[in-house]
Amino acid sequence: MMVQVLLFAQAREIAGHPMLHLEVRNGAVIRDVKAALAVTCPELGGLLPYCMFSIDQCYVGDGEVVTANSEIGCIPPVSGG
Amino acid sequence: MMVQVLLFAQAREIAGHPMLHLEVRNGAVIRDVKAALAVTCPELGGLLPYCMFSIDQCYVGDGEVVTANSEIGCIPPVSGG
Amino acid sequence: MVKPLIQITKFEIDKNAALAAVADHNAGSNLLFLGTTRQFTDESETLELRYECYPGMAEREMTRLSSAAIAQWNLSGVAIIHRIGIVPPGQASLAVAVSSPHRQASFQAGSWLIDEIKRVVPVWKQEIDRQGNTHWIHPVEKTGLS
Amino acid sequence: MVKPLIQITKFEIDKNAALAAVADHNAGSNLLFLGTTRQFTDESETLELRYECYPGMAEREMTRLSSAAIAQWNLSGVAIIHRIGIVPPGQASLAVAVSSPHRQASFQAGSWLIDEIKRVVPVWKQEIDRQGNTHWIHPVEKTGLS
Repeated sequence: MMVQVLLFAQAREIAGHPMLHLEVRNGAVIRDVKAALAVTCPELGGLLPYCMFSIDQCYVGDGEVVTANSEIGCIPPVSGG
Repeated sequence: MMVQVLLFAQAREIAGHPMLHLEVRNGAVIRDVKAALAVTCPELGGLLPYCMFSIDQCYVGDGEVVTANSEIGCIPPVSGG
Repeated sequence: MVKPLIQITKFEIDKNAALAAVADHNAGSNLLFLGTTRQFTDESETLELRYECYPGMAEREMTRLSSAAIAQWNLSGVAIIHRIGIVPPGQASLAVAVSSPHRQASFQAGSWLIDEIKRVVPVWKQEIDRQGNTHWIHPVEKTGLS
Repeated sequence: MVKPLIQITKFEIDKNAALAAVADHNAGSNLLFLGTTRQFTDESETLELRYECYPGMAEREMTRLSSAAIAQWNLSGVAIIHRIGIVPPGQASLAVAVSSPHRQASFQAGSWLIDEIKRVVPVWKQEIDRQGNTHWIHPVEKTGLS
């Protein structure tokens, strides 16, 4: 299935896009999305281990299942305040 | 010598005056002023042990020497803020 | 040299003046505390508080505390404003503002200043309750009286 | 039920709105933190900071933190306003206001909220320095990168 991943801040700059479409297996989890991201955009490889991920605007762990309708966020280390 | 003691808050209300003139020996210290206060105004007796004293607007201990020119303050427990 | 803003006033506290006084281009943290009259403390209703101070000495003590805080926490700014007279519920009797490069110093200094102001600055308050009764507020631990 | 004020804005932060949002007749303590852009950090000069956020999720995380703080410290009010876009030196990027019956809860909750906002709310900043160089600010401990 195809999923969409929103990219922010450094991740967006490195990828050159605010959103990437990725092919993952049905029943894929965040861990698979990260692997697909690293393949599609190898330049993100150095940053990904430090990124958190969200589904539908809530933080989730690597084992969380994604669907084609999930709003997936790739969230580099935050620096608000 | 005569000294003047400024009274505040409850102390002023109990004494009925914002200032009292007291006779103390030359070379008297705050401890003597307190004793003279308790004699002049026995109603203050219950409050005095809880009062701090100042000379010229600085807190001082019981052993501090007063003079006829000292601005002596009798300061009940404070409750600002 | 940081020059603190120290003020005793009979009027409403100008909190923006307190914040403006501590603004500094090298301070990333600005903290403002406002102590306001509570209408209810548990079940008991306060109609108003009446504050008085030892004029002159109150400012001196606030200045002394400010200098100590500036030295200890390397503050960029300090402002202390205490209102006297009648302070109705919801209005501020005390404003303490501090600024510093980082927030930890502001929080520690702000908290310490409020504690010390309540402990040593010669200011007193009376509470007027719903029944019109007036009584001096004095921390129980300081007098043993209730 | 305490309803927090949560806001992401492109404009100057209205600090009086933050304080007004937490005002409560039973709160004796009102605390406002303003995080402002520092012109100098040690020797290094900042021309401006540029903030961006994950719209929607930033507000959700701020709301979640507010609810947790209200529950833990029994707060009377909470307001969190984060500015995005360009924030020049001296101006505020973050306002956190809390109120409570007594000051200890305000200080603890305020400090905790700021820590958590910086830790989890999806907001990012870039620094533009005096030489016109742009770089993302990321806490070193989170990336291992300098």
